[in-house]
Amino acid sequence: MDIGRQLDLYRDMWTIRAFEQGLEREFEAGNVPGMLHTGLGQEATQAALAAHLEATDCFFPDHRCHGLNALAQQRHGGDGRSIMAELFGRATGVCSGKGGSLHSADPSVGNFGDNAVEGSYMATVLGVALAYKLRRQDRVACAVIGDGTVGRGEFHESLNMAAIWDLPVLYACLNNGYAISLPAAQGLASADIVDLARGYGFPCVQVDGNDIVEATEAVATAFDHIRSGRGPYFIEFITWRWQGVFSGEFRSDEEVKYWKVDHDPILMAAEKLLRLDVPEDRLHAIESAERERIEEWIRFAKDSPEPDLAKATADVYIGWEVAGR
Amino acid sequence: MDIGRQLDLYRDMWTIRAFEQGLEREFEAGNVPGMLHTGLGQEATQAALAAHLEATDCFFPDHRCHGLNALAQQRHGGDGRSIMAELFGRATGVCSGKGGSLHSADPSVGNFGDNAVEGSYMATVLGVALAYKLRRQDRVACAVIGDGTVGRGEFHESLNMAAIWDLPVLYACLNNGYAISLPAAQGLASADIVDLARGYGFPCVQVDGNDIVEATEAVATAFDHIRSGRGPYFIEFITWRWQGVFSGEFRSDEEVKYWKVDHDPILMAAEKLLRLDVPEDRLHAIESAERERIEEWIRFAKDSPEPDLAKATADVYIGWEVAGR
Amino acid sequence: MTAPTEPHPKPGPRKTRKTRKTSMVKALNGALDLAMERFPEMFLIGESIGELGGDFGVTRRLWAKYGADRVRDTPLSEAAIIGTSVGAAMVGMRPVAEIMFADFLGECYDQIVNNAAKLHYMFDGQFSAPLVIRTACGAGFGGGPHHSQSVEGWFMNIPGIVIVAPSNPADAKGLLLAAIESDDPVLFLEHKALYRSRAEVDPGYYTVPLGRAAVAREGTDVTVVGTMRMVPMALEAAAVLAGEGISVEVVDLRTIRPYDAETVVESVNRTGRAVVVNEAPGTGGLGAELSARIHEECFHRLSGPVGRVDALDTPIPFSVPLENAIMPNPAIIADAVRRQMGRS
Amino acid sequence: MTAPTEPHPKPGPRKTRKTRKTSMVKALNGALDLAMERFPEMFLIGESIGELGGDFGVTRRLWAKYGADRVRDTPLSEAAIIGTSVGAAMVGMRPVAEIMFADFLGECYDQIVNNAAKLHYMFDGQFSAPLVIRTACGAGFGGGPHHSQSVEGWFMNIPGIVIVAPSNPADAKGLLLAAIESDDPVLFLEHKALYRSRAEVDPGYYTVPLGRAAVAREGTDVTVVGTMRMVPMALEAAAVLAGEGISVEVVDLRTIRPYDAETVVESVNRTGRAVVVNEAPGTGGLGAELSARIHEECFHRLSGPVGRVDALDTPIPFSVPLENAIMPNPAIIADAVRRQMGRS
Ligand SMILES: Cc1ncc(C[n+]2csc(CCOP(=O)(O)OP(=O)(O)O)c2C)c(N)n1
Ligand SMILES: Cc1ncc(C[n+]2csc(CCOP(=O)(O)OP(=O)(O)O)c2C)c(N)n1
Ligand SMILES: [Mg+2]
Ligand SMILES: [Mg+2]
Repeated sequence: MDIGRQLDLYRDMWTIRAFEQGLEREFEAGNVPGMLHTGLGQEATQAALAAHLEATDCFFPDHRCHGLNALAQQRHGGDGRSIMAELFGRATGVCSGKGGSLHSADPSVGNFGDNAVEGSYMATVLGVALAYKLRRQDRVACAVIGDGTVGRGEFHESLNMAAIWDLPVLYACLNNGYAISLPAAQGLASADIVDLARGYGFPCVQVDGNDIVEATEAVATAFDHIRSGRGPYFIEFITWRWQGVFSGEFRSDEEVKYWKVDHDPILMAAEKLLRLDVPEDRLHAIESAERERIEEWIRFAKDSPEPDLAKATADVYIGWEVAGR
Repeated sequence: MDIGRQLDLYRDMWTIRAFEQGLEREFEAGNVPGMLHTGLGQEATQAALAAHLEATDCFFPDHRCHGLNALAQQRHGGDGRSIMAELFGRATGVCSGKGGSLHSADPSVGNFGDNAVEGSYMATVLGVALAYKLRRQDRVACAVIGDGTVGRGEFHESLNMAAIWDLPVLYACLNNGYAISLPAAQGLASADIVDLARGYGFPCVQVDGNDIVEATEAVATAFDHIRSGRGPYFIEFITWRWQGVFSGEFRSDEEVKYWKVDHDPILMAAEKLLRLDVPEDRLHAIESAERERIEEWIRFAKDSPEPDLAKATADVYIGWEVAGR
Repeated sequence: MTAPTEPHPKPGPRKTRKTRKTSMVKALNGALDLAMERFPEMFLIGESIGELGGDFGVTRRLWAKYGADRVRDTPLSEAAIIGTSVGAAMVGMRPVAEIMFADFLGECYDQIVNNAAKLHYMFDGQFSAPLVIRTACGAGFGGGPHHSQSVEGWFMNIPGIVIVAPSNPADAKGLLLAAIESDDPVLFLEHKALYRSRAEVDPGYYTVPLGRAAVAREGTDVTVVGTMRMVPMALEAAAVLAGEGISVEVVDLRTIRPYDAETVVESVNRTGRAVVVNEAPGTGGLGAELSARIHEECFHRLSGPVGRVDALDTPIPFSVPLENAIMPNPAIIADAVRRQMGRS
Repeated sequence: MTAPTEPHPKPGPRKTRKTRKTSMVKALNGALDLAMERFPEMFLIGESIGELGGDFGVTRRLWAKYGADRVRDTPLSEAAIIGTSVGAAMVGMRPVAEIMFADFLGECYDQIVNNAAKLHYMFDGQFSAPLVIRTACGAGFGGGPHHSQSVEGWFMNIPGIVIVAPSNPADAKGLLLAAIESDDPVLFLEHKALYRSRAEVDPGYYTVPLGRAAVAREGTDVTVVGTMRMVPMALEAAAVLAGEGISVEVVDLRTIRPYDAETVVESVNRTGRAVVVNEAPGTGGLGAELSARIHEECFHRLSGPVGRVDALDTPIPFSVPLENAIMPNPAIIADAVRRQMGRS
């Protein structure tokens, strides 16, 4: 992969990291309502997906995909500030504050929104893919799922139906090792999730989700496969999330060190770039620029008004009004 | 397998066939309410299971298991007349007529009842198995499922959980090739259902479900495995059901001929026995005896009273009464 | 083989065939056919709805006419059927899903309640879910606890979902076409005991508006409100009561959610007495909602409390005599009306 | 890392800690601990309920004390969690399942409605399903459309299920122990906004009977009926109204199904006026049921129609100001009471 492209991806990972770190700070300060899951540690996979998703494709982001949601906007002509504002519940958010972290959709860039009932969109993605297929559009419908989500029955219904109908679905499974506190090896019959997916007969690969080059190339291969009409594809990205459960770390020091220092996607990418003689300054400049942009989005979100109260009863039905008090 | 055992199994298959044929005749005459699915053609698998299930084990019969339900009673000290009566909705039925064909439970012989929401007991069976395991009982909890039922999400949730907890579950999958009218090959990503089950890491075998010896030996191996504490086991029995959909046959003449003539479980077993020099009369006598017994059960059922109307409001709650009119 | 697999459960008595009368099954089939012609973005999805035409025959011949792409047989995957429908609807298709028996809606309850019903709202109007979920509900043929339920109570408290429940073939057709045209997700309840009921049905394309009740019989003494199979039962009771000099107005709700309170309230304000009939158990269902609403809106016009006729508060037993014992019937409805008139 | 994963969502304001007062979380935890000691056939099952102690901490320390066999972490398989519980209950175990958020009950709706609730009936009493399903419900912390719902309306029309809904720590403990002792399947609703509420709680083993309401405050002018978070809201309103010379009786239903109509009716017959409060949307939920029942039973004692305070008929938006706009609150309850008194 050429240096330019690697630098772009490096920047995208920083967009995500800066977004999540800024958000986390604001959440801890009590400025962000509800609950928060962050994509810290999983930037490479999200950046790899963002690099291939066209605005006319569809993706269902999971609860850690704020960064992917922002990147999608950015790559398709906008910036991520309305994603940020949504997390603050503001009128300027993509869903006017009605969705929040777990329901930030933006169909104009292919973002079909999270569904906070984990796994449910494994069923929904089939319908989008079916429509693409019936309309002979060479589009991709992508469901981002976690290792925990694999426990849901819809995993089976979805993979089975995608297979029998040869649907253009990409399953992007971010195996970060845990569902809340449950280790994947304890919750799943096979610690290698690909082995649970293989029975359905379409290509399943496992890749290092923290190696941006490997992750990007895997996504490229999958998109080629799907766009050329060859049916579904499953990628298991091995990754790790920084976030523990609640405010506590429950994993061993070694494990934390391995993932946050030795195998951090951004540090790994930086090392590679340095070895390719990219000056360290250049990398620092990328980080700073992203951090600055994110701070601006946060300011924008915080300066935005709360939604108009009329929104509370709007859009329940299309055919009927719902009465207020 | 010795001749005596083969003859026993032959008789058991006739119990099932006579039961279902008698029932079908009564259904067509309008004497059996509701709907009816029969186990005709699948006698070998059911007999093989019945031969190994102790009264202290548990099985969840599917909608074609009237014969298995009757056999279970017979092998454990009763006869099948209260199963027959239940199908007629009578007071003398195992559930006093409240359950019918799809909910004929008899816990005294390990029959935990069908659940007419196909597939739901794939989840329920886990709990029975878990209780056995926690209590250190070397019992087997068996779920009888069809190929169609494999489409349900619970298939995945169940196999996964049975695997991670190493539960004493036998999945007895009767692949008769169709879910109502949908060919298994069209509804499932793999026409070999074992291939969908293998990913969970416990033993999965595919056997000829119409060969009574092969089926029985497969069940024996599975029970050994499970009773010795080695966790779940999956058997796919390849079989075929006589019953089409509604009153129509939708399968090709060749297919019908193959299964009803060349590969019928009872004819195959008879051939084998004849080759072992069992006199034909002996086989006819078995058939006649079973047919006679079944006619007696049918008379019993038809002569039985309708349930007491007080049953309508009984047993909704244990802690509360429900008012009548 | 002559015995049916998953039923064809003798749904209701077969009426003597009169010329040009159309059964509800045929009326629904005709509606689907006309809609499939008119809306290229429409497709049908469900279990054995293709060549077989569905368990009750509602989709018969459509697979041959429109092909397997638009009349899609699925595996036994109720959650995926509804999920697929929602996803397709999100990108502008108009799926009409069949869930074979309403009792199986439990399998896709999450998809209906948390996905279809909330989609338009939670994404601030950016997506809509114009899908229809057709399903066979109701008792009356010994289907037992998992093939007989009235499920409107499962969905009564869910904003965002439309529930339609026709009582006759002509309404069924017009309401189904309106449901398909609707941009909101519609749960379309087809009562098994009405499938074979017959009436004159316009063979052309027409809609019956959602959210509007019909006065099935005019009267002046007591208003009886019901849906689906309760409507013919109420009409039967009304005919008997007419002979006793009691004039019953029968209101057929047709849409259960959002329902036409205006027509109900107007009628009760006129008659001053109301009986609400409902095939589901009494506690917490449609009957409770209607009773509450009528009391609230017509309190000062009512001479006594609204009468209620429901099924008993039990699951549905297999035995036909037991099933009959828990179900409403015309005699019970007539008694409730007589009580309203102080005649019992 | 300091940010929580799946929440710890600041559930309700943290009260200033007073000595010997116990939070609802602790009271529930104590109940589970006492029951686990007493009933060897009991086990806990759910997602991250083990070492972690559950998302809200209700099962904390029990894994360490009772081991992984009896405090079982599961994968994200809600249908299997309830299915497992039903199966175990069928052979005499007493499972207590945790469904992390009540909103996810859609995933196991079939298991609850078609399996647990009907088991005893359809098998003619041969099996019973003595399981408890604990779940965190309710709004008030910006959880958005899938983490905030009041789900009692989903189950109100289901015979065979018991629904328990405590409003305070002492009841919560006694009701949970009664639920565990119960041979019927119980859906046990824990309102997130009450988890941190505190009260004096007897540290020993005691039960509060299922199916019995409590009079949370005595009064003579108007009866207000509610559950869970609506009870403290009603009490707050009652305190304000007392200052205006209006005496409000607050009835805490505690069990929603089967509910204690007797206590409600007795109270309304005394006061002659009623307001029903309910955190769920108005249409077709608990509020409708209570309103219908009170009207039916107390019609001639009522001076006007029963007042109803519900959430608006919408999904639950993420934004806290929007959420507040759809939810009931003490001021709205007080207004409804004033209207009953003709003072508005
Ligand atoms: C159906 C359902 N069950 C449970 C939850 C609660 N929950 C939220 S996130 C989560 C863990 C998901 O694990 P995984 O898919 O691995 O994602 P991760 O958080 O590790 O990225 C759970 C159990 C939910 N949101 N939906
Ligand atoms: C959840 C659910 N969906 C649909 C049905 C309707 N139904 C009854 S039997 C059946 C086919 C089952 O196929 P299979 O498991 O292969 O059993 P077979 O009838 O072939 O023995 C279907 C779809 C049901 N009972 N439950
Ligand atoms: Mg994970
Ligand atoms: Mg089959």
